[in-house]
Amino acid sequence: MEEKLKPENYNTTRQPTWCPGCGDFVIWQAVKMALAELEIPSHKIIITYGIGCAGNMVNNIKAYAFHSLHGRSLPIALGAKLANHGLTVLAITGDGDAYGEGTNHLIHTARSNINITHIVCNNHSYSLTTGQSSPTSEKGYETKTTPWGEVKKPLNPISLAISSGASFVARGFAGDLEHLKETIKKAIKHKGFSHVDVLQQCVTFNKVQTLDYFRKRVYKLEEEKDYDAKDKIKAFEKAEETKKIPIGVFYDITCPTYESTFSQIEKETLVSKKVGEVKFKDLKY
Amino acid sequence: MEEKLKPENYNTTRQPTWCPGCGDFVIWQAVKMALAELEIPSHKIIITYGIGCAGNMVNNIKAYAFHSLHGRSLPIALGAKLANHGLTVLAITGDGDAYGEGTNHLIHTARSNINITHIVCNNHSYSLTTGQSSPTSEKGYETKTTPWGEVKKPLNPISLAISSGASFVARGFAGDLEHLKETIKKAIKHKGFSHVDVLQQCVTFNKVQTLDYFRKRVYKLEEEKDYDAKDKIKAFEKAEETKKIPIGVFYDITCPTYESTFSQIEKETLVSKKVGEVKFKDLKY
Amino acid sequence: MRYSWKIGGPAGYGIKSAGEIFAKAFLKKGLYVFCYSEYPSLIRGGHNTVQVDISDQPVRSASDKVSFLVALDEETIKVDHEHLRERGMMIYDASTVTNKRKIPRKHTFNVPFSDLAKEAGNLLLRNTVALGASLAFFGTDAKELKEIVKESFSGKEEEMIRQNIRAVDLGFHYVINHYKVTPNEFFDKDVIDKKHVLITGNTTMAMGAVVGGCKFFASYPMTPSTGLFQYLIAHERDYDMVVHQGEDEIGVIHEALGASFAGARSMITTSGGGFALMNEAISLSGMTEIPIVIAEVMRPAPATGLPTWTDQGDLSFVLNAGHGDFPKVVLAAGDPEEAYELAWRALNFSEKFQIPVIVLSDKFLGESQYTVSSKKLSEIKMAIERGKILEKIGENYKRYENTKDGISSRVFPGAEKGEHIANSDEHNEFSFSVEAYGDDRIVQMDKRAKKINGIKKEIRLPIMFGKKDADITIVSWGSNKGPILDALDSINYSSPITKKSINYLHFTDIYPFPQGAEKILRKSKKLILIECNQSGQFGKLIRQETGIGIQDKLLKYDGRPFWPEEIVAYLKKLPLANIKKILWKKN
Amino acid sequence: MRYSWKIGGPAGYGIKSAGEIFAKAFLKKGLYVFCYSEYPSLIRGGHNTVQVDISDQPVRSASDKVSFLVALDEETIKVDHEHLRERGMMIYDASTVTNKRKIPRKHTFNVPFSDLAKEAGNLLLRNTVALGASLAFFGTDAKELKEIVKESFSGKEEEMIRQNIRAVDLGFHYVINHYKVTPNEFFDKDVIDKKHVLITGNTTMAMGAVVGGCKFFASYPMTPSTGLFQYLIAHERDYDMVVHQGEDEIGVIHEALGASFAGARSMITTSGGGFALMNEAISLSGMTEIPIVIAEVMRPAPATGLPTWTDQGDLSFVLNAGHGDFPKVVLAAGDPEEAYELAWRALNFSEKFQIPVIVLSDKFLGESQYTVSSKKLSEIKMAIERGKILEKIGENYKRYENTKDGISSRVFPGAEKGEHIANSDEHNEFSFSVEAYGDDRIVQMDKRAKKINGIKKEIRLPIMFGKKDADITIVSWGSNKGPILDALDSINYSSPITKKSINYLHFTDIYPFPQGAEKILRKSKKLILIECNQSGQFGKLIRQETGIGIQDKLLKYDGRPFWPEEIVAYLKKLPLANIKKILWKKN
Ligand SMILES: Cc1ncc(C[n+]2csc(CCOP(=O)(O)OP(=O)(O)O)c2C)c(N)n1
Ligand SMILES: Cc1ncc(C[n+]2csc(CCOP(=O)(O)OP(=O)(O)O)c2C)c(N)n1
Ligand code: SF4
Ligand code: SF4
Ligand SMILES: [Mg+2]
Ligand SMILES: [Mg+2]
Repeated sequence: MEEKLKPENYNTTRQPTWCPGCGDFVIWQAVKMALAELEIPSHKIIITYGIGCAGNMVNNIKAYAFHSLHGRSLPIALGAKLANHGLTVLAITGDGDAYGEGTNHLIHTARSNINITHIVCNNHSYSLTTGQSSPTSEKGYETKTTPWGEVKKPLNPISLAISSGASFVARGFAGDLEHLKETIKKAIKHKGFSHVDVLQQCVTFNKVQTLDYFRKRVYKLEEEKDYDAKDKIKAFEKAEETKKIPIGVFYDITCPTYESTFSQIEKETLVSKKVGEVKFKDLKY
Repeated sequence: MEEKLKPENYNTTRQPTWCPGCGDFVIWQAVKMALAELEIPSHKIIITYGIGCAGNMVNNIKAYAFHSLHGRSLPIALGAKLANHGLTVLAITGDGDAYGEGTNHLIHTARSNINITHIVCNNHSYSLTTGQSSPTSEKGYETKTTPWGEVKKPLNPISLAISSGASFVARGFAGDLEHLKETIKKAIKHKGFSHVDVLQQCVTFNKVQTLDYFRKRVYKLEEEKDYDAKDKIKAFEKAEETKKIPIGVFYDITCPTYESTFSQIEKETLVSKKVGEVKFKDLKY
Repeated sequence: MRYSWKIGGPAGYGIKSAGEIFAKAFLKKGLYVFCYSEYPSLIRGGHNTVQVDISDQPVRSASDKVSFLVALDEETIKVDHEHLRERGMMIYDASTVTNKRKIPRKHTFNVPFSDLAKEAGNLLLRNTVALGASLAFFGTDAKELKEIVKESFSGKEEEMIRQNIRAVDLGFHYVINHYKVTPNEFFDKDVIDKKHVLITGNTTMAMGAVVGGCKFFASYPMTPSTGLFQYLIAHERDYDMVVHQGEDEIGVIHEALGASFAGARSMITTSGGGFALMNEAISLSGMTEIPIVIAEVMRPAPATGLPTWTDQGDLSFVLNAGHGDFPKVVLAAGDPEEAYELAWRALNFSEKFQIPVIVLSDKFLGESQYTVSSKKLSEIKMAIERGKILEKIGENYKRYENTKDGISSRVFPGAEKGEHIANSDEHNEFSFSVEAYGDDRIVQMDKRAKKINGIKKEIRLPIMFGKKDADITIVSWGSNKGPILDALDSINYSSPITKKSINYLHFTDIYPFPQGAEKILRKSKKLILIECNQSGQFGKLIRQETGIGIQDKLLKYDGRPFWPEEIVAYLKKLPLANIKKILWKKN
Repeated sequence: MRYSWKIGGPAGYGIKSAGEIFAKAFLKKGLYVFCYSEYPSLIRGGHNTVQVDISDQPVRSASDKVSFLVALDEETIKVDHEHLRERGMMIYDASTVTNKRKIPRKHTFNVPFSDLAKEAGNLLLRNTVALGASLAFFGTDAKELKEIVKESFSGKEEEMIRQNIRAVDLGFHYVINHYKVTPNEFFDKDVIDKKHVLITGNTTMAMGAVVGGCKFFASYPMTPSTGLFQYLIAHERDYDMVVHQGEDEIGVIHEALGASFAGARSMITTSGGGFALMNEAISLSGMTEIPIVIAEVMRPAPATGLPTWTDQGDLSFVLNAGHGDFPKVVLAAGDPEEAYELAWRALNFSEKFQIPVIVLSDKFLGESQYTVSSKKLSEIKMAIERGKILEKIGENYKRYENTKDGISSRVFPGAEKGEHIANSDEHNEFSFSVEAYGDDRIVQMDKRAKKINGIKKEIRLPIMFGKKDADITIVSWGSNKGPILDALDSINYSSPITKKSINYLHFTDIYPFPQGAEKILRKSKKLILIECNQSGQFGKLIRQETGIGIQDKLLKYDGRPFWPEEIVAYLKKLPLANIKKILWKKN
């Protein structure tokens, strides 16, 4: 009899290299717990990563992993899922990856509704490059590249993901492991593109949006009575809240996944097809 | 005494090359009329263009023009405006430029709130490359690259622009020259990033969203009583309407422009500063 | 004997389809045809032409001068009449001409295309009328033409076919009735069998990809590569592949890398500008050792350039694509058969050596229609080589194992115990990220570089056309093959004036530069470089790899392919004094 | 005499700042210093070191072997002890060591950094304690060190300064009290004046850009170019420029092109991966003739590679950047002075010839701190050349006028009658889009290419260090300059065993390849190529341009710069039999 999967089963021989107290530790743990509870063995998982502190997680979760380029984890995940939709495909990125360098991919991957889960470690900072301002940094945020304080409006990842056509949009919080794990589980179980923006402290560079800052503001959408995650406009409304910050599932609807629209992979995955079966005589011209 | 500017003043020696009946003719006319009515002489205007049928307009409007690369007109416009904010800067693009190849720029230019006007000739098609599906093509839309019909959800340009932080978001219609011209005028007058998505027929390739299709569906937000363009949520709500298609200004708020946050160009434009004024002795190190 | 027929008119006049039908009619008659089209980057209006070269000998190029011109509008008269051979004929519709004065008087015949088209039922049939008229002047019958018309419209309304046939007849008989024409038995020669088809390099490259086992294909539309993409997406279900339109070219290449990582044999296509956007990911392919094939169908650059024209100016760029040192392969197709074979070989190269492979083509090859023997195509066969792939994995699988040949075994996601990282960071054998400490960096750099040895063994020598030890050796690559061979055929591989013998050294395998090629080049008595770009980019590669600097160059970069005539003309005026001069003396 | 001091510990231990303070203290004493740091791509932990080389002679490199090692943790002992010279000393904190057995016995001294730091008021001061202790062992005083400490913390709390000073003293006196140290007057030599500063290549390149008249600067953070960007954005108001952080590298280059089009002198910076993303726009700059300067600060590729290390492996890629044929200039800085000058020259090149110009640097040059004479820097002066710009425009302005030198006048938006298109399509002289009809394409291609003639006149010959007709000529470029000069200084420009004379040919102007360089190379008796990349990319360029293939190569690609010792070692074991062999015989 097989033993139940435990979070530790997803550990590798490498220890994380994050700063003590970094929110990435919690996200890491939550992902492993979610995978274990969903009983997905490590060889049945593909995780693509961007470049950044978040991306460095690639060395610490046992799976088929693709450490891609800064901003490029989503198209890799999309291609991988089309090739083998039998596997669970995750993309783990930083806010720089997801909302800076790679936003075009986010938007188009979202609207394709490919069945993958995107987890953004959003520390509102380009941390690995030593803390420059990111697209989610608040106005006024001072960094080495915003010595006079950030002047651009921060992107609203929730609103952006919804308007891009994502069928599942949630916000997690690295200060609440249990809730984060549950949110990630829901995202993975969702059939279609699921987007989870995770509020994460960067203890080294972000002295504004600290763990405490978030703790004081977050509340759970699940505890909101009557909140209907099928109502897009309500979801937009919630996304606009900033004084209090809602966490949980903002939006969750059902629609056909991208891969399901290809009849040729309805019965079998693309990679299970024999290569070289099409012969010259089969060609149309 | 100077004569009043007329739309013809913006003509060049080149005639447009669009198919007879193409909506681009109307957009072209509307832009020229708007500029004339706003009394902006051609040498005080910078217009950047993408690549496509829409981009081909570059040869037909007298101005300082930059025919850029597919999808890249917005960052060029941003740079040009920072260099000389005394000029009126427009970007004219196709839906492929704006919502396909260059969406990352759209999002970040919008949130910077640089004072430029973005006009998207949205024919829901990659027309110049002979009519492939575009990010705004409807589900089911059949083209040479979607022989089985488009399966991805179309992007909603209005909703996307609002959630990206644009301070002015409107929809024009190439079937209503007067309204389009007025909308473009408002957009140019707006201080900040203004985004105008223009519904446009492509008579050659788009046999679904024809002029008639739009005519039957459009209605004007200006005629909607009580519509408040300052209300973001209302704007999102309107953006979601598809049975009837609202045209006009969805969203219009005031906030500081990107260029206004640079104190060094408060009193003079960057290009008017003398090059070579900073000497070795002025350097900090 | 070679006939060149050209039709011109604005976009929207059905120039393209008329040319194709005309070409197919002669193919059906059993003659070699070559169909070359020119069109501007806009959808309506502008000046469009299709030229059909017809011969009883193989023909793989368009002639500079044509023997017969169909002018559907005045612009065609203005632009193309000067390209008529001496005593070449032109037909036109007098009703479309505003300035009658400008109409050349000799060998020029009025055929009322529009009136006859209307008589046939639709003004749009003027192109078809012109086809019938052309055949009459050619002194041959319209039997095959009508068959092709029927085939092309099969599935369409009966009435439409009837109108088209009528248009052919009206055009044909108008000429018979108004002008004196003499029958020409040349067109009954029937020299090639029915297995010959009219096909573009884009299509055969796509076909090669399919039989070569490509399973995942992605692209973003970009002229002139779009034909390749559209062929595959039209048939994805027939071929049991997945074809995906990406959000942009950066997306496209990463989508293909993702699919390849997951185990699908993957390929993409684009042109210069789109390829430029893929450079970072090409380097990623090099580092992660994820196979990918990129078909780069060139057009005149820089920037947007001339989107619908032809050029070979991306070669240097492609050779050096991607930051850093890593092995890659660059191949270039010279004709549809080579496009077919190279797509296949490229896929083998990519998976066997786990590298990025770029196959070069261009608008001329990609969009021109060549006469190709489907039988010959069907005989091009090779194994599908996927390289080292493990299915059963032991303990401690090393994705980047430092093997002798530099190739480490791949494992596809889903297999137990095969978890690893396709790592963009420098890494160790186990695929974990490393820093510069220890020797992992050097081990992996050297491991990747070692693959070049194996690659070089499979790189093919250039093909020599003509006799081995000719006085003059033309060196070229890619789609110049057609015009060069046609030029040499026309002068029997011997220089028109001096009668010096000429051969042609044609490169398909560009990089790594074929090992034995230097020897061949050094043995040549005189080298001539022919390229469709401004700076002689292949010449630069030759010098970089061998030290040999070819002094005599015929370079063209006006957006058009070589015409055989200009190659002949170049050979004529070539200063022959310096034959046998050792060209690399000064190198 | 050269001392090498190195400090190592995890990120977060203040290694970087300690090294910098230490170096500055010796600079203040009037000695040459060079400060080289190694750190991994993560924020905390890992292994970080700073090495300070100190000498009474110019020093522009880090030595392989160090004379003094400060181990703030056990890892440092493990990794760096083997790089101690014979009789080199190490100090460490016994309390941080778990396995005492592994501690080398000789020349190793325990200093309780942590305890003393705590005594000074804060455990984090262990680095400062170590500085004091080092000075004591060096046999010199801490006067300058304390001054530097005060300067570095000026503006911070008084208490903090006091604690730091106390930490220095505690470290210093601990050593004096526990070990026998002898005073060393070497450190009182005071050979350089107070105008010397400690500065990185990133900073001087930024400074050169500022005095060179750069008005618009944009970037997207990417190690190791970020220092250049951050320096400029910190001072944008001081320098009256606009500095912008873009959304991605594609945005960055287009933003700069937009600003340049509007009339602002523009520059950007990035590293290999970001540069890869800019390729399409580089071609756009070539076509539209909009000036742009790109500082590419290299790191080891392919892909993400080793982000915080050094390499010169992007050269071939940069040389061939962008699709199609168009003129560009590639320069490479060898030291901070050159970085300063080349930024300025690059801006001149870009505007005068209306082309893209790439200035190469790397992590070693960009982030190492060199001793630079600010007086010498201030003496580097040249005109700011903006090229042909019209302010008053007549009728029928031709943006792309086909002039003799290929340079057409620019007009900036806002000027009456100057409206035109910066056109990515091929265009005519008036800037309207064209197709291949007529000769506009050729005229414009040739016009753009003509600019190369003017450019070549301004391209500088490589600089020869050492006597002109030496037996051996080292050929290299970029940041290898420092290690090569230090190596040659150490052996008096003569081969250690054979006593053959050696000189060094240093290239700053890479492309177009300097016209007279071939002659110099051919005159050399024996050529040696030294590069920090795997494939000898500059060697490939030399062969492409001259036919000369350099056989003897010293290539390094482990992420580190050359150490002078390894250059000397290479020269020692160089087979000298083949001196005077004509190297290009086989080319
Ligand atoms: C094309 C490219 N541009 C820039 C970089 C440099 N870079 C590495 S990580 C990073 C940003 C990291 O920010 P984020 O994605 O938010 O991750 P974090 O480190 O904050 O977790 C950048 C800009 C890169 N590697 N590639
Ligand atoms: C990088 C790049 N990719 C692809 C193309 C090819 N291309 C030219 S125009 C175009 C799409 C045009 O669509 P759109 O922007 O909607 O303009 P339209 O022609 O419909 O007005 C494409 C894909 C290109 N020029 N550059
Ligand atoms: S720098 Fe910030 S995000 Fe990166 S590991 Fe440290 S705390 Fe985490
Ligand atoms: S193809 Fe469509 S968009 Fe382009 S010019 Fe014709 S009608 Fe207009
Ligand atoms: Mg971040
Ligand atoms: Mg469009």
